[in-house]
Amino acid sequence: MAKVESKTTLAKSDLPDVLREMLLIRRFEEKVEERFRAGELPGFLHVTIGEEACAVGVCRALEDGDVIASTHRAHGHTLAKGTHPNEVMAELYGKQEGCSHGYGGSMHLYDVERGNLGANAVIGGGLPQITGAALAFQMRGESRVAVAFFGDGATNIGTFHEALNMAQLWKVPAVFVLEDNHWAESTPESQHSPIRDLSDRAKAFGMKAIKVDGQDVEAVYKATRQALDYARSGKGPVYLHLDTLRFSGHYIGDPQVYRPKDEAKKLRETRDPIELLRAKLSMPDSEFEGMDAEVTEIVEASVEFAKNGTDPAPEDALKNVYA
Amino acid sequence: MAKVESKTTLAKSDLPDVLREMLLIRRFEEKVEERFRAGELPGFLHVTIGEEACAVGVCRALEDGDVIASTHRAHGHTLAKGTHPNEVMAELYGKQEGCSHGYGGSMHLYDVERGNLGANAVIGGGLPQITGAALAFQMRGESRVAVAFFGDGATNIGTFHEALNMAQLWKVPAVFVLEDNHWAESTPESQHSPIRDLSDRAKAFGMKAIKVDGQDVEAVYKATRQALDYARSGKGPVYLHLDTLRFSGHYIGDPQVYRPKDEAKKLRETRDPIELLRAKLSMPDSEFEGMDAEVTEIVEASVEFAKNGTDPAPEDALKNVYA
Amino acid sequence: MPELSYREAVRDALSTAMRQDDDVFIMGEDIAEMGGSMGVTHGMLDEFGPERVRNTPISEMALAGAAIGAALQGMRPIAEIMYEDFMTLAAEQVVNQAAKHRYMSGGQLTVPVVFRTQGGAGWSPGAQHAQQLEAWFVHIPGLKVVFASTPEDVRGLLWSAIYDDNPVVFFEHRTLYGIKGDVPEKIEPIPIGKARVHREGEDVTVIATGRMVHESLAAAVEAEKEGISVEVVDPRTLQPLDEETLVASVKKTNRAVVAHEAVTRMGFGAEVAAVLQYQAFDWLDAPIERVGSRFTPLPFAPIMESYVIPHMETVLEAIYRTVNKKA
Amino acid sequence: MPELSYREAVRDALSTAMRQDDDVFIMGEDIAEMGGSMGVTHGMLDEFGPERVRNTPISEMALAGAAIGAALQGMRPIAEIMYEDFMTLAAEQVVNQAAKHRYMSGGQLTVPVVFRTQGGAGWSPGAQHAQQLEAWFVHIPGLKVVFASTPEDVRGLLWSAIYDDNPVVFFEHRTLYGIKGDVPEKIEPIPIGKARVHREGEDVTVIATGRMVHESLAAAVEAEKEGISVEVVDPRTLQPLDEETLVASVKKTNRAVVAHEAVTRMGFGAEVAAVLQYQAFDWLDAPIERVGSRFTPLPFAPIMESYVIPHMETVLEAIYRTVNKKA
Ligand SMILES: Cc1ncc(C[n+]2csc(CCOP(=O)(O)OP(=O)(O)O)c2C)c(N)n1
Ligand SMILES: Cc1ncc(C[n+]2csc(CCOP(=O)(O)OP(=O)(O)O)c2C)c(N)n1
Ligand SMILES: [Mg+2]
Ligand SMILES: [Mg+2]
Repeated sequence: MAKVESKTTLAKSDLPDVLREMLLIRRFEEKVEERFRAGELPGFLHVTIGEEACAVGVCRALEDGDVIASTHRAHGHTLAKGTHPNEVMAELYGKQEGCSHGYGGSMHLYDVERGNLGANAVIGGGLPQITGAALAFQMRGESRVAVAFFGDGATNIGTFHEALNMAQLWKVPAVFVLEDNHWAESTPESQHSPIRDLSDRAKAFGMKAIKVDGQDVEAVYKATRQALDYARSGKGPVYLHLDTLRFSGHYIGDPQVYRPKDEAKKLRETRDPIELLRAKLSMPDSEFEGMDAEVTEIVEASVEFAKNGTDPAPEDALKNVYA
Repeated sequence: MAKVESKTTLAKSDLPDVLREMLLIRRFEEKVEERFRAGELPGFLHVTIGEEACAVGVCRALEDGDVIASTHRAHGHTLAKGTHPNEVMAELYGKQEGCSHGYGGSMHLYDVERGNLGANAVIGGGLPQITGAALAFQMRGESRVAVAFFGDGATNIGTFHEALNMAQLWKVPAVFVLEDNHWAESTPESQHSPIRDLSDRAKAFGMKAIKVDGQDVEAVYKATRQALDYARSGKGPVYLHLDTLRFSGHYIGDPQVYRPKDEAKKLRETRDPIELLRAKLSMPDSEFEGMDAEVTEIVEASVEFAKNGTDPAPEDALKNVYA
Repeated sequence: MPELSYREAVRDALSTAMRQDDDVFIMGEDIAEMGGSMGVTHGMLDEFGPERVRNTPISEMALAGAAIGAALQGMRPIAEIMYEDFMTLAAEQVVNQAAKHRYMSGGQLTVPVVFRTQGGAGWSPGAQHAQQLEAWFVHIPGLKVVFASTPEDVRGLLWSAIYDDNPVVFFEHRTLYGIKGDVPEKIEPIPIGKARVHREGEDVTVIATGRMVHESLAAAVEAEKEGISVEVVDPRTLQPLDEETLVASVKKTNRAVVAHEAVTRMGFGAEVAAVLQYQAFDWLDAPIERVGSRFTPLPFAPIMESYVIPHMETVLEAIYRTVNKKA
Repeated sequence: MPELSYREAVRDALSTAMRQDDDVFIMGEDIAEMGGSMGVTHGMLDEFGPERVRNTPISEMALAGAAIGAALQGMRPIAEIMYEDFMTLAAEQVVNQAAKHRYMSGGQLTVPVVFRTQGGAGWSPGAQHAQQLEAWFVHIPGLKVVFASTPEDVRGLLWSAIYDDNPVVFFEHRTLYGIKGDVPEKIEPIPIGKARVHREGEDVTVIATGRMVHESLAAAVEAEKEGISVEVVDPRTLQPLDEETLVASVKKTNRAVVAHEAVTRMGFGAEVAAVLQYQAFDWLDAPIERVGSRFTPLPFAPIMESYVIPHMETVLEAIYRTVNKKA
């Protein structure tokens, strides 16, 4: 209990580390964009630039034993949940050393040992499974929480409704984290949702909702702790609404014809979660640059690691279909 | 416009006719139960005893050109929407004279000419189609409303969520009629829904909700008019919540082991929509009995009609698969 | 050997597993107080309580998905989908999630879940309550597919399905719940992937599933009267498929009929026919006959319904065709 | 004859129909400003406006269902389901509703709706973005199923699908959008139910769909070098299936290969093989070869993905097998 109490807010001394983590995700994603454009990465990729505080704030707040389900926009969640950048990058290169051993790819990052039950390329696809994982925790009397990430666009799909409804009905220890970046691909929220505050979705289930600024990593952390404590104590699931921003295109290569040219740029100037924390910490430029160099090196190394990774044999494709 | 105004409430003089209609449905359903038990009716049947005021109150309020989609509990809606009892009964007997020509059966009653787009044996199955029909009305600038019936149990299925969400997003002229009888088969509302007032479902979409006593046919009619007017005038869809009661088993033959033995009986004593209207009208017993005899005769005749109907030829099964 | 109905056999497998293993539980619509729409779980609420005999809201997708999620945590849930037709609502979770998690994770996850469902016509439920969709799931790598036709098989196979570490789609047939049959005293697991030769014969092999096993056995008796010796084989598990047994049988009889209640077009019989013509090409003395429902949705009127679905006579006609059509 | 890409051909059919007919409109996710995830509807928003090129929320079930509802009112909606994998989410509406309304109503309703979708591997999207599920819909009476492989065919067939009074599931192949081909000046409807003989040959018939038509044509050129004359036939519409043309071809060549990208097991090729062995039994000199994806979900790593899906070489090997295996 004491341990839980003490983690209700982030310690000041932890904040530089938090900043480093967000910066790592940022640099990782920028590198992924670069390597994709260089033609090195196959498949279909979505980066989380602008939303780093959500991934880091939520995952930092989790206890050992808690599990997550991620989305198509999975790199940040996976890194924040503790998977080494080498393993994430190796997966994007389709290598055996990748966190899904080359079977998954960007939209299917897994790291079960670290409680990451996997990213999902089907919108809403992971949500009922989080309800089910939480149900297992409840039935077994385990003090664990299951956490699902999803986007604003996902609040329109039936899977979302059924999964949250069931979770509330059975009061399972789950937290449903809405990363509300106000876009579903090219579709602005006003075109995909009839309501202007997506917290209202929770009212259909009578679920406790918490809404915070998703660009403020401390606020995200704090709200997540609150949600986790609530869920863990048996009061039922929580709907955690993070108000965030997508600075990049929907996928890498998206020309964003549907979006005012300078919208993202302008938002970035005032609402960059990394800059906001950096300012809050009044971190001297030199220190920030040192940190930046450090994470950039990690990211560079992850590319090297990935490129030197082992290609699967073609016949490896026949493995893992059945247990 | 004047016409619409004048129909906002039921004229006193119409009430005996309303009573007759409800009584017809009641007697029809009782006869169906009887004939089923006699082994004459194949398939899977659900009667609407106790919920007659919903069917009659809603359907009376509709204008020509409005359409409905019904549920597995369809006999009442179909009769109230104007299909002759002969045709409904003939359908239950699988005859060519049936309103679906023997292809549909109890859970698939259709009468397209009368605006009945069909009953649906899949919970929630008809809802998106009502959104779509209403969209067609909107796109064509037609002053018509599309109406879907559904039960409390149906508010748990993704189809419901997606269909209502889309309807509200596009502000189509639809009315979604919840016949809340507080049971989904054997599952009481407390076991299938996390919220105690199912009107709250509408909040997830920001949809206008109206709730009334579903045992009071005048109230149902009035609320429906209000909903229809709202939808027809382009303001968007309405969620019409009718609080009602199921006096019978879920399906014919249901032993209702899950339900306190005298629950239905007690409810019937005080909340029977037919008795309530009869009392309101202070209808003399003799008049009521005359009416009863009249509708009973219609129902008897419908059985005769059905039994004398034409059996389809086996090979007729090959027709109507494609247009 | 005790006698059990098909319904009781399913229940026995469920209850026995739940008695011995806390990780096994069942969830579905109206399975608790009501005992399920087919009465399969009747009485189980009393023994196991509402946590483990869990009524769910009408949410096929979430019910399937929640079972998957619990399975990912090492439980062994059985999700009951009331009618096979509603598998269409759970399809995303079954096909994109349960079937693929192990693979997409490169072997990190196992998904020991069973999706029990039932269907089948012959009682005029109409077009949305009796489809047979087993073929869909046979097409999906990562799933196992079982379709049992007798009390003994349904019990032994359900047992194996519960303890299989893979997602299993388990089909029961609505019109079989009442049939009775001898079962071993103690549950004997039946391996997934082994066909059952119900009846040996020399002239033609009938490969049948579900209700059609019984219709085929009856047809075999009729054919015998005409001097035609019929072997009847039930694959029992459609995925994996015991090709060896099927092919061996056809290499012996040189003729094959495949019978199921699902629509013939693109039904499971197509796969069996494709396998047999490939592996037993030189042994076949006649084209492989397919027996299944005619190409229509299910009509309501009993006269039409009976015309659409296959019966003993339909199998018998196919047997006659195949023995006359000598190569 | 103008040249169009497959993508432009789809767009041309859509736009032309929308120009001539107010009842035709298209709805789907991100089809407006973005022009769809495959760029098919690029530019159409400007011409037709947001009502008729309608972005929808991520609600595959309701989007399919709303299209059905509008079709019931006599409109001719085209619902775009972004990836075939998400047809699992719309399956209930497509299978239980669109396919059955006419039948269940005894002929009162018509459902002139098109469900356009696309899939296909070869670009490492992983297991949930490239499945080929056409076989599922071939199994459902009441649906028509189209799978076009060339710009000319996709345009003429989409036109026919839009004006067909039945629900049509219309498959496009992701890797074909860029291919170019001549098309008639004016759109010529291509009848649903007519196969296309792409290339005449004497020794073996390859029946192929989607991407595999092109792989098969390339294989035919290779086989020719070895003195094997290959006929290549694309059924184009899987339901109704032009059995006549397929059977006639096989009666001529006496050998058949069926090729599609979907998993072989329970894939469309099973149905074709079952039909051919039945109708051309006495003409077949070798077992019918089936070419399809191996029995795995789609792996991400390109090396593995390429191993799983079929290519020109896979077809060629099947051709070689069938000509060597002389009866
Ligand atoms: C069921 C389904 N439909 C459509 C898609 C295609 N798709 C991928 S991401 C996306 C938008 C998701 O929006 P949101 O949930 O807000 O997440 P974001 O991309 O903004 O992080 C869509 C439509 C999909 N993956 N799954
Ligand atoms: C998708 C689906 N799941 C399950 C069923 C089986 N079923 C038929 S009626 C019913 C209960 C419906 O409850 P409600 O919506 O409240 O309607 P009511 O029967 O009370 O009128 C169920 C579960 C079904 N028809 N469709
Ligand atoms: Mg978003
Ligand atoms: Mg109810």
